[in-house]
Parts: sequence; C-alpha cells; structure tokens
Amino acid sequence: MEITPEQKDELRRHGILLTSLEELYNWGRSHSVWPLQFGLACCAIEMIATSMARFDIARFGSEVFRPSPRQADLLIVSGTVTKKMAPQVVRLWNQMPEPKYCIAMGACAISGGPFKQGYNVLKGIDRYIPVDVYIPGCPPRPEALLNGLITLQAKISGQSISGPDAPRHLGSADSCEYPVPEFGGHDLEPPKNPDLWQPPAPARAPKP
Amino acid sequence: MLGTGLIKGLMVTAKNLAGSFHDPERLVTTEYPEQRTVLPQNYRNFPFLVTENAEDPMGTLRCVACQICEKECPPQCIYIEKSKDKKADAAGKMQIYPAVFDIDISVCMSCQICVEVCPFDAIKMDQVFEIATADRFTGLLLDRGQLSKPNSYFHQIHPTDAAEVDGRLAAERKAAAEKAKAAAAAAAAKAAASTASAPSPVKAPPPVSAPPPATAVPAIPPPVSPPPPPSPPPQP
Amino acid sequence: MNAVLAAIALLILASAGIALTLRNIVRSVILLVVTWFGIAAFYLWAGAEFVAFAQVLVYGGAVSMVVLFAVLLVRHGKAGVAETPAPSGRIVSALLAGGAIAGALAGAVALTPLAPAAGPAPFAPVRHIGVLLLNTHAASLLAAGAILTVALLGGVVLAAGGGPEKEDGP
Amino acid sequence: MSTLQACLLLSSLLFSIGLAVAIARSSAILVLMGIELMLNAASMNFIAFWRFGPNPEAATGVLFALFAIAVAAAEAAVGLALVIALYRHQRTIRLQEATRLKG
Amino acid sequence: MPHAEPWLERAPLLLRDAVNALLPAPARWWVDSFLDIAVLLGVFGLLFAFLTLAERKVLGRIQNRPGPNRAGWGGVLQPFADGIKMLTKEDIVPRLADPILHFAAPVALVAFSLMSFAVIPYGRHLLALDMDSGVLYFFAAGASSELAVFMAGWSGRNKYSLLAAMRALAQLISYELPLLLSFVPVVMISGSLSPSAIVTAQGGWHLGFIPRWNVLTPWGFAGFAIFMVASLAESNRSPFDLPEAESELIAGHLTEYSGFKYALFFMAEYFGMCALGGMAVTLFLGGWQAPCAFLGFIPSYAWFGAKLLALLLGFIWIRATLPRLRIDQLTRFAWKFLVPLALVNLVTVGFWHLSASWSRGFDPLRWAIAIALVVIPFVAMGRRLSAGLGPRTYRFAAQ
Amino acid sequence: MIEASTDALLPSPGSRVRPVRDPFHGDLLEVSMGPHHPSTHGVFRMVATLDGETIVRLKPVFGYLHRNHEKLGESTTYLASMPYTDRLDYLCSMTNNWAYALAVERLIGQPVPERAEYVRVILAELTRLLNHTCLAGFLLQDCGASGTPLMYAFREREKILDLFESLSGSRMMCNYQRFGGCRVDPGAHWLAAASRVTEGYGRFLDEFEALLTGNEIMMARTQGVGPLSAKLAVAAGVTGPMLRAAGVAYDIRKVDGYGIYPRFNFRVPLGEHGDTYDRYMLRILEMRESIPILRQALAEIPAGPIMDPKARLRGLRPKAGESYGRIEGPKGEIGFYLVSDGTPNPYRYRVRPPSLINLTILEDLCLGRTIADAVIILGSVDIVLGEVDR
Amino acid sequence: MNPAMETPEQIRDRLLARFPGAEISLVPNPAPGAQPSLCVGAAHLREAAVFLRDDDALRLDYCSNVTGIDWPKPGHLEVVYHLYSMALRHGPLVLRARTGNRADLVSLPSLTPVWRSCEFQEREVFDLYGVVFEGHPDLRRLLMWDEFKDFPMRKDYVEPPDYEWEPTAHDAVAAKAALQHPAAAAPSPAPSPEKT
Repeated sequence: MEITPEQKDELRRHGILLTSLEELYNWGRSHSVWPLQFGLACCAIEMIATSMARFDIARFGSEVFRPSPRQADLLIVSGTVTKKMAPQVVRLWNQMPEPKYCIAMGACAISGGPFKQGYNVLKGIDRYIPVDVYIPGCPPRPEALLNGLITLQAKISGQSISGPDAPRHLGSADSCEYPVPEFGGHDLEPPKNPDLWQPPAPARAPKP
Repeated sequence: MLGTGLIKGLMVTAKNLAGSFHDPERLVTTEYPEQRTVLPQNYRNFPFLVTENAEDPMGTLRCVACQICEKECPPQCIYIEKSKDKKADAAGKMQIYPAVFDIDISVCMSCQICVEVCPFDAIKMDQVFEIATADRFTGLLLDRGQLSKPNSYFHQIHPTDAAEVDGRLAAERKAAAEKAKAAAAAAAAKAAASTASAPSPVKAPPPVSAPPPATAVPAIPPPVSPPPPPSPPPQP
Repeated sequence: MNAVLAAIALLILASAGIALTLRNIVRSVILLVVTWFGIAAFYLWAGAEFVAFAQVLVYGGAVSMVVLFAVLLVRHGKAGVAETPAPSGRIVSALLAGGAIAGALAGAVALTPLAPAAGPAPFAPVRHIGVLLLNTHAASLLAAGAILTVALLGGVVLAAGGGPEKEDGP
Repeated sequence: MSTLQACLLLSSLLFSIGLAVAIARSSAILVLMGIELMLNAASMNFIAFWRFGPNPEAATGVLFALFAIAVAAAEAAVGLALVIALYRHQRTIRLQEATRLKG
Repeated sequence: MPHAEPWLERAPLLLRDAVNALLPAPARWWVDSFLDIAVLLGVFGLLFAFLTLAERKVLGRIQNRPGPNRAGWGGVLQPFADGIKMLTKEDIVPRLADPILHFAAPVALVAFSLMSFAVIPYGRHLLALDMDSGVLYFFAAGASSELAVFMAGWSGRNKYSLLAAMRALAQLISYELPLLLSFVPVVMISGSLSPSAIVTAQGGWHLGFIPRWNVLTPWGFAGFAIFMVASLAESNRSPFDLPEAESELIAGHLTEYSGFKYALFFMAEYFGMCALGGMAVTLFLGGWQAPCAFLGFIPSYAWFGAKLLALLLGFIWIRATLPRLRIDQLTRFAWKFLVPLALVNLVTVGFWHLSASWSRGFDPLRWAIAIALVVIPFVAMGRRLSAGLGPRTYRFAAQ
Repeated sequence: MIEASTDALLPSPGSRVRPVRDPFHGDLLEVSMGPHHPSTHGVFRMVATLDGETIVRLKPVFGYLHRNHEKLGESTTYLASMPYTDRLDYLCSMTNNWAYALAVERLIGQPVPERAEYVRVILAELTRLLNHTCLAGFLLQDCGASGTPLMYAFREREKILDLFESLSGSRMMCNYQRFGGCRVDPGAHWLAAASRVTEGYGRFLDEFEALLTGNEIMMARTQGVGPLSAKLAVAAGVTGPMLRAAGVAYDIRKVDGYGIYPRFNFRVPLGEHGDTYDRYMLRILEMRESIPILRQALAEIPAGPIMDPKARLRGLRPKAGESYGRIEGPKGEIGFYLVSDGTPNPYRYRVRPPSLINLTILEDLCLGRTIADAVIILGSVDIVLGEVDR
Repeated sequence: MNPAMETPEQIRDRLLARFPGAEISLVPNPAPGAQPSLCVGAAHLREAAVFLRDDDALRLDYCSNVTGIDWPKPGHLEVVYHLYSMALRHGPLVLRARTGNRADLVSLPSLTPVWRSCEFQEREVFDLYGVVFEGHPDLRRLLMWDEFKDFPMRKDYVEPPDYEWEPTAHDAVAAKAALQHPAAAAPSPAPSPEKT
C-alpha cells in the first residue's frame, strides 16, 4: 500500500500514532547502531581508537562491535578494499540483516583514495554495495567517524516508515542481496554492479 | 598461591572503576560533539587555497596556476587549468590564475606535499574534518570557490605559520617594490637626466590589501570552467 | 487428572515415535530428550518430585550431553547426521516385534485385575527418601555407587585409551 | 480403566517403541537410546505401582526408580564409550558393519 | 531483633491480594499464579534491561570511559533503543540451517532459564513455588539450558557454531559436577533441599554480630567459591565464555542468529546469570537475611536484591578483567581442581557437622582444622595445576 | 645436492588450499579463519584444518590488503612515496619513514644534521612504545580479556599520538621525515611534552603488568605455547622481538648502529623459550629499555638545523645505482631496497616487510595446537596487514 | 657496519675456486658507499648459496630480502637476495640471479631449501614477476588470487580498464576513462559544464 506524502501529512494531522510509532522506530534504530567488527586497513585502527576510552563510541550506544554480521547493523568499510577482498565485503553485507547501513570511512573506501591507481584496488566500495555516509580523510580522525555516525543517526531519524523517503529495507524485497563479484583473469567480474552504481560521465575529455 | 595474579588484576580494574568517578586521568573521554579536542596548530586535514582578502575570495587567490602541486600530488587528486588571461593579484601584479582548481577530497590523503612544494604559499592545510556526507559525487569534490579561504582564516588556524608566511611575503613584496622603485628611480633619473624639469613620475605601488576593482574579476570562459556551484562549501 | 496424564502420554509417545522414524540422528536424540522430559513430567504428575528432578538432571543434563558429544565425535561421512536406512526387512521385523510386545503387554495390563487404589498421593518427602536410602537400602546404594564408579572408569578407559587420537580432558 | 492401568499401558507402549528403536535403527547410538527408553519404561512402572498400587507407604518404588536411573546413566556412559572405541577402531558406528571383536 | 514492618515485608503480597480480591473466587488461583509469573517476568525483564546497561556502563567506567549516555537521560533508555531495534530487525534463517532447531533453541533456552526463578526465595514471604526439593528443581532446570546452546550451535550449520556446540557440551559435562557438589555441604548442614528452609537455617548471629551465613564458615566459603566459578562456567560468562569466544569462534553458537532470536539468547544469558546469582545468595549468603541485627528494619527482599546486585557486579568486574581459558585447560581445571576440592569440602563439612558439639572451648581448634582442611588442598592442588607456570626472569645480550 | 639443511627447518609441503567443502563431511574440519575474523588483525586469512580443535594444517592466505605499494612507488617520485610509507605499517609510520629516508639518503649520499638524528631516535623509540603497547593490548584481547587491556593500551597510545600530531600534523600518517632531515623542528614545548610522556610511561607499564602479566590464566594461555627455536628463527629470517624471544641477540640498532644509536646505552633483552609469553614479555622489556633511550635523547638533543640545507625536496634524480636501507622497526627489520636508473622515479622500489617474513613460521608454531592457541600465536607474531600485503 | 666480511671480490674468487666453471660476475653499484653485488648463474646458484651459508668465514645464515626486478631492456628477470650473517653480525652481501628471458626461460632454482625465509618472498616474486622457482615446496600466487593471469609488477603490465569516473582526471587517466565512456571520447564542442 502506497501512501503519498499528502496522505501522510493528512494522517499525521489526524493521528499521532503513525508519527509516534515512526519516531519510536527511528529513535530505537538510530540509538542502537551496532557496527560489524570489521577492519580493513589504516582506518580500522582509527575506528578502534574511536571505540576506545578517549573518544568512546559507546556514548552513542554503538560500542557493541559484533563479530558476526548477523547481529550487526552497520558496516564500516574502514580502509582500502582490494579486489581480492571485495567479494568478501559484499558477502558480509549480504549476510547482515536489514535494516543495515554502510559507512565508507576514509579515502580508500570511497574512491580507492591514494591507492586508486593500483591494479588490485577497488575504486570505491559503492560499486558493489550502497553506501549511506561517506567520511573523507586519510584516515579520518576518530571525531570525524563520530561525526559520520551522527550524520547517519540524523539520516535514520529523518526516514519515515512509508512513502518515498522510506528506508531501503522497507521498500522492494529484492534489494537485500547484492551479486558477489567473481575473480576473473585480469579483474573482478563484473567490475561494478551496474544496477547500483552508474557513475556520471567523466568530467572532462582528455586533451588531445 | 593460585589466584594472587587474578586478584592483582582485579585490583587494577577496581582502582580504575573507582578512579573514573574522581580522577580525570582515569576518565579520559572527550565527549565529542559538545567537547572538542583542541587541535594542535600543526594539525592538517585537506588543503585550501589562501586568498588575501575575505571580501573578494576569487579575486585575490595567491595561486598562479603553476601546476607544481598538481604534478607532485602523490594520489593525483588536484586538477588545475590555467586561465587564458591574466589579472592583478593582491600585490597588483598581473598573474595567470587558476581557471579551474579542483581537489577531490575523496582521494586526498592530506600528506601536505602540495603545501611543501608550493613556491607561492598559495595552498595551505586546513583543519576541517566534519565533512561526512551522504553524496559522494557532489559533496566531496571541492572546486575553486569552496577551496578558497581568506588569509585571516589561515591566521586563525595556523598562527605561527601564517605570521611567518606573511612576513616572508611582505619582505618579498617589499623587496620587489624596492626593486621596482629603484628601477623606477633609475628610470626617473634617466628621464630626469634627459628632461631635468619634469616632475617625478614615480607611482606608489598599490596597497597590499587593496581589493582590485570588481571589474577585474574576469569573465570565466564558458567551455572550460563551470560557474561556482550553488552548494555552499562544506564548512561547519 | 487424567487429561494431564493423556497429555503427558501423548508427548512421550509422539516424541518417541517420531524419533524412531527420523533419519537425522541429532534430531532423533533431541526428540528423545523431549521424551525424557515427558517421563519426568509423568513422575512429577505421579508425585515423585525427587525422581522427576533426578530424571531431568541425569537424562536432560548428563546423558543427553554425552550422547550428543558421541554423535559429534563420530560424525563420519553420513553416519553422523543422516543415518543410512536399515533394510526394510529389519524395519518390518522391528515393527512386528514392537507391535507384538505392545499388544501382549497391553493385553496383560487390560486383563489383569488390578486394585484401583488411587488414594491420595503417598507421602515421600526428600528427607524420607534419604533416610530410606541410607538405612534400609544402604547396601543397594553402595552397590549402585560401585556400579557407577566402575562404569565411569570403564568408560574413560574405553573412550580415551587405545585410539589413535588423544582426548581433551577426561 | 483405572489410572494404574493407563500408566501401565503407557509404559508398555513406550517399552515397545524402545524395542522397535533398538531393532530398527542401525546406528549404535540410537540402539543405545532404545535400550534407555526400555529402562525408562520399567522405572515408570515402578512409580506407577508406588503411586497407584496397593502399598504406597513403603516408597520402595521411588527408590527403585532412582537406582534404575543411576544404572541407566552408567549404562549410557559405558555404552557410548564403547561406541566411541568402536568408531576409533573401525571408523563406523553401524552395528551391521561392526563384525569384528578385535580392533 | 527488629524486623521490618510486617506490612512492608508483605507489601508485594498485599498488593497481589488486593488485586485478587476484586475477582470472583474461582479465578483466584489462576490470577494468583498469573500475577506471580507476570511480576517475576516484569522484575527480571527490567533487571535484564538495566543489567545490560549497567554492564556497559561499569565496563566503560573500568575502561576509563563513560559508556552509553545519549539515549534518554544519561543513557537510561539505551536498553529500550536496543530492544526496539532488535525487535524490528530482519530475522535470518540460513538456507542450510535446521529451521526447527534454529527456532527452538532460543525459545528453549529462555524457557529453561525462566523456570529456575520459581524456587528462589526473594524475601521472607516471597517465594513463587515452595518445593520440598527446590534446589534439585533449580539445577534440573539449569542443566537443560546447555542443551539449548548445543541446539543453537548445531542448527546453524556453521563451522564455528559447531565448534562452539562441542565446547558447550564439554564445558557442561565438566562443570555440572562441581556445581552440584558445591552445594551438597549446604544441604548436609541444613538438612533440607528446600531453599526457604536453607535460608531460614542461616538466620541468627554468631556472638551477636557475625551472621550465620554459610559463606562465613570455612566449608561454606570454599563451597561458595566453587559455586561461583562453576556458575560462571554454566552461564558462559568470561573467563569461561568459550562457546561464544569472540576472538576464536566469531560469536560461537550465536554466529548465525540475528534479530529477536539473538536478543532472546542475550536475555537468557542474563536470566541464567541472575538465577545462579540468586541461588548463590540463597545457598551461601543467607538469602534475604539482613547482615546485622539493627539493619533488620529494611525489608528482606531489599536485602536479597542488594546481595544479588553485588554478585552481578562481581560477574561484570570479573568479565572486565580476566582473559579466557582454553578448552582443555577449562576441563582440566574442572576435573583436576574443582571436583577434588569439592570432594574434600564434603569431608570438611562432615567434620564440621560432627564437631558441632565441640563449641564449648574447642571452637578455635575446630575452626583451625576446618580451615586447614580447605586451605591445604587448595594450595597443594593449585601448585599442581600451575606446575611449570610462573613469572620468568630474562637475560640481556652482552652488547 | 643440498647439504646441511635439516628437515625441521623446511616448510611443510604445501598443496593448493582446498576450497571449503561441507563441514559435516569427513573427520577433519576445514575452517577458514578470515579475512573477516575478529582476531586476524585485519584482513588476514588462515585456512586451518582441524581435528577436533587441534590444528593439523594451517596455510596463511595473503593479499587481501595488497594495495600495490611497490608499483605505486615505481610510478611516482621519491618524495611522493614518503606519505605512502606511512600506510605500510600504519601503527609505526615514523619508523617506516626513517627506513625509507635512510635508503634514499644512502642512494644519494645525503648527510643528516645532528638534531634531526636525535629527533629520529626520539620518534622511533616513541613508535616502539606505541607499537608494543598496542601489540600487548591486542594480544590480551585475543586471549579473551574483553577490551580492558586494549583500552588501557590505547589510552597511552593517545598520548603518543598527541605528540605526533602536534609535531607532524597527523595522528597516524605522519609523513614527517625527509631525505636529509625532518620536516618541522620540534620546539622546546614539544620536547618537554615528550619528556612528560616518557616519564609517565613507566607508571603505565607497571599498571599494565599488574593487570595481566602475573595472571595465572594469562600464563597458562601463553607459556609453552608456540615455542620457536633459535635455529628455525634464524633460518626463516624472523626478526625483531620474535627473534630475540627465541634467544638470538640480533638487534639492528646494535649491529648496524645506524643513525646515532651507538651513542645510547641500552640493553637488548633475550628470551629463553621463544614461546608466546616470551614474545609478550620481550615487548614489555623492550619498552622498559626504550624509556632510558628516550630520556637520554631528550636530554642530549643539540640545537641546530633540522634539515640539511643542501637537501632537495623536488626534482630528486639520483644517479643510477642501488641501495638497501634497513632499521630495527618495532616489528623487526624493515628495509627499503631502491634501484635508480637516473630518472625522478625509482626503477625498483621494494619494501622488506618484517611482518610477512615473520609469518613464515606461523604454521610451524601452530601445528598440533588448538585453534585458540593459533589465535594468540598470531597475535604474538605482531603483524600489520598493510605491511604484510603492501 | 660489516666488521669483518670479505669483499665481494674475494668472495667471488673463493666461489670460483670452489665451483670452477660457474658463471659468477660482479655487478657494480655506482651509488655512494654501496658495494657491488654478485651475480651467479642459475646452474650454480643453489650450490653457491649453500656455500655462502655454511662457509665458516661467511656464515651468511640470514637471507633478509628477496625481490625481483624486471629488465625489459636487456630482456630478463632478475632476483636479488640480500644476505646477512646473524652469527658473525656482518653483511650485507647482495646476490643476484637472472633468468634467460622474460617469456619462457623464467625458471631459477629456489633458495627456500637453503634459507627458509625465501618461502613467501619467492612466492611473491613468482606472483608479481612470474619467475618460476624450481624446488620451491609450495609455489602458488601469494598476493593476487589464483585465477589471476598477469604479472602485475612487470614493466609492461597493462591495468584493467576500471576508471569510469575520475573527477580530477589527468590526461592519462582521462584517456582510460574515455574507453569506458565512448561518448566522452569525442568531446563535443561545448561539453556540459556540470562536473558531477
């Protein structure tokens, strides 16, 4: 059943129930974001530092780093995703139950970063899985990760249960599993998930 | 005896538990959004372009589009296109300026090499880190407008460096001005030698902080350079 | 009262019966544990609290663990999880034997005139049982203890010794 | 049918199920389990006779049931140890294949 | 000896009776039982919620950080946020898993751990089920919970879960025995298996100020220590959390559980911890008895609660400090250390019982012998257990 | 044909690592630990074949963080590789910088001013403290101590990171050293702050050791676990604290005497058993030895320039040739092998990764142990994947 | 600081005396202060290595670093070993070996049986350069996945075309990206001013 925003406004005006349910749901989700205990590279150390005493991600209720993807809500892609690792990351993402979120932490996870010219480096994890928040930096400070978490919390809180700005997991049922790339002779196959990632055309053509 | 080691360890944790209520050494947390770590002066995170003047950021970029930083940048995240024309810089000298100056901060590793190699003190390291965004394509590519920040901001975040740079620049300009003056004086002397009665034509150099006239902002050639996008720079 | 008994009987017989037919040994064993719990419920219903808890402790806590441990230790090929089915002749004979015994026993039970002495539950507090165990039946208790000890020692010797692998712990 | 008879009927059915398990299954572990079930059926009889029988005061039925449980536990321990030993030597727990007595 | 006001002591019961009085007579037994269960569930459910918070906060404080403090006032609503999230999380059943056992495991675990709450005397008059063999019932209910852990581990068809299941079984087989042996002395002294009788037997004071709690006797202290160690192992808490050893087996038997089923496991773990703690209070710490005579005005259930919370804090404290044992060390510790110690403790308590008449004049001697009976085997066996281990000295290179 | 090579020193015959089959099939259980596993310290993978919980075969699988460091190094200038070295062993960027700077300085014959040498020693020893502290924390975490030692370790690490940050501008990726000196001069304030941290470190070590070193569980878990013989250690090229825990006195600070290390008085602790406990204790002892070095360096540091005035930042074109620079990093010998063909980019840029080579003997240490032991043995080897895979 | 090690020249002479007919040459190193290296032919590489390890005056028991170098110009692959002695605390001695060419004659004897530390490093050289080490107990790819076909550290390696989008694309990169977006390859006279 689709509800248009107007209808929802109408509903909001009439019944507090949906709104407060929605708020409760979003409040619960946003205050209990459990990350997956998953580190890739340099950024992972800053991620660990974020969970340590100085910065204490526990204040946001997120210190429960679950080792198993089944119990995690948040995949922090913290570091360089190599092509050899990319299928594992996608698999982990597929193993996480909805609702789940993904933070691309650091330059490497966003775009390959300083290593983007490498033959074994994936140029951005968003080629294979949807990313909610990007945190640039190499590595981002722990505070920057906290800032990213706050951004994510704000994003969750802004979602509504139905309508066009409903979170991904309440939408179509088929969006949960993403195809896992396979190792090819020269590159990953496919090199990106075209359903998910359509880059803009290159900014400029090569100079002749 | 079995267990003494365990008890010793338990005592350490108990001490920390009790200490966390009164000893700041044992409760070291900085509660981030409310409390902030005082960033050291040297802290660096992403480059920015120094403009002399806050009112007219685009007009007084120190950058002369020499493209050294573009070449030296290890991850190749800087893109510069030279302007076709010249315009007056803060010192009034006509210079080439960057028609396009993009930094992809989703690639930048804040290594500071661009700053070190810049002969014009035009690019410096910023200290912002709260730039998490949900949109990679528009949020993380900074263009010339977003990158340029006034010298006063530079003074604010790196006071020591900024003072040193200003001193050096002032000295250079002074030297340049004196050279110009000397040249002018020599010319004047020459002129005076020829026409002794002529008044001194020496023109004072333009003041350092004087903004160039608004018309000096050149029209950006449409095919190569986009207008500054409407999105505000991701400054907190 | 009899409704409770019927429910317990259903639980016991159904779980045991299904356990008989499952090919997956682990599931079979877990269903048998349910049967044992049913038997404990029967004891509880009959008023033998102490026996009921002993049944749960011994069967639910110890025997089932040992059995499952054994199942996991010997999982080899398909033997561990899915058992190869026995020849149908054996199944038929087993059912025949079971049915015959069941019929004979049921007939015997039905035909034997038993005094319907369903009075109030007899009094058997723990203290009473303890006194009985240590006085009247002290010899039996000792014998049972000896059997248990010897059995456990034998078990350890059998399981730990002689094999190509060494065990963790006893 | 009196309660006692119902209980006895239940235990006899359980006994025959145990018997069927012991005969029909080929896994040694399940055969052991069938034997356990038969033992349990017997102790159920003790309890039933103690509770509904003619002479409840003696509490002998309870004691018998307790002893039966103890012995059954011992039996399970030894039996499973045998199964493991058997497996160690012959790599099988199918009783039909365990035909040698020497390891 | 002052007692709390009778009405205060009975306050929960009075409340229940007041509710009951509104109802027609035939419904009363049902409502009675229902209310008991509901109150137990409510109290322990809330305790579970705040225990998770307390664990996170205390762990945080021990680790020099404040812990959750943003959801609600100072973080008090954190457990509810977690609860809402857990409830609304997708429930994944792996394709290869055994769906029935996968579902049954958490349900069985919670059911078993809840069952044990029935026989713990929470106060002078607060006891859901006064059973003649209540202690036995308690351990019977507790023993079945490892079966659920096994089911969880086995049903996931995950290799780590399977290893965890094996570990859970080995751990249970090893620690069931010391757990049972550790409370036998209490039964021997108080002559009853009924929890309320055991608590009553610990009433009164030696010399007017030392409470007659079992833990304050040599055999009781040893029994208490063994009981606590074994119950740490039974409730899979650190340093015996091998089935879910994070650094080795990902999340052990929980690896394949998500959403609400995982929350149930979490809940069962804390319920089990509370139940074992409550039983430890009952058996060794004098149950609901006040420690000093003049403090008797505080209602008994408050004392019970305070003792329970102290024990739970101890659990958390231990978890924050100690590393984990290895599985073979764990079983060896149980069989070669705890079981013999518990058996020796039986001898000690026998001696204590027989020498009860010595109290005139020979009391110190009796204490000395009992303490020696506890301490000497402890030291001797501890030395054997830790043979070959110890601090080392190191040499330095010449240049 | 090959004489005098005892079989014990050879690797076990390898075969292709089998793809994972049904775990319920067969006696042996093949467990793939990693690349996502809580205790593999990153994206490292061990394919372990288990009999019960006992390891009968264990093959490490690498490359999940292979970011083509060497290829990138060959396609950029000498200077541009410096920030990349930060990301090799991302816990110890200062020592990586130093090793690289040393290799380039040897290639071009660049002298380094005295003050910079002192600063390098100070930073290297601080890095050693930082690395060993983190290692001890992670090792105890692997033993199952739910976070507390790691928290205390990171609490101290933050103090050192603050020093690094205020000096170089970044917490982890310092990019501080240059060919012919260091980038920024540490002022008197910084040196005073470094002294404070140094003086406080002894107290921290005492607390940390009280927490778990004497703990019976910790000793039971680590003593006698994964002993490494001196012979195998030397043959397998194991370096750093692991080698010294096996009883071999080989510390490049003493052997090569690079920089100004011969001026410092410090002792090199040696282990006897080579087991996990020795490896842990060796790190603690090395930290205790680092403190006097720091104290001495902070007291003796001379005034003067921090950069050699003739040193060039841009446009470095070494003459054709090659050089190998190595230093005693916290994890072992970290070396850089550079081949120049006279162009601005190195022709060959090679990192000698101590972590990777220390892992050579991982299988030998783990065979016959349980999976829980493998975890702490790996923890005691002290790897950082950025450097293992590069 | 190599206190007492013989010079490479002396070592070469002793090696030649020990293995007459072996191809052993000195490769000069013009960098300041660096010593020349020994280049040993494949036929005698392993004997020479055992000699270097076991000779009482050398005792080079520690092979620190193994790496490959690709030389498309002369047309061979080279493997370089850095040898030290832990027993005598001297070194390094740089040992090199060259393959016949870069295509089919790419095998060299493995030195893993001599120095265990070569195990992973030789696998890495095999992985990235394609040198086949004969006698290596476990020669598999080390860093790349098993299905990978190329040798990426060779100078003529061509990267897979995966640059779809580069906001700060320089010419080389933009050319690669153009392959992915043929529309962008032929720039229209007035390309879209949008950067995104």
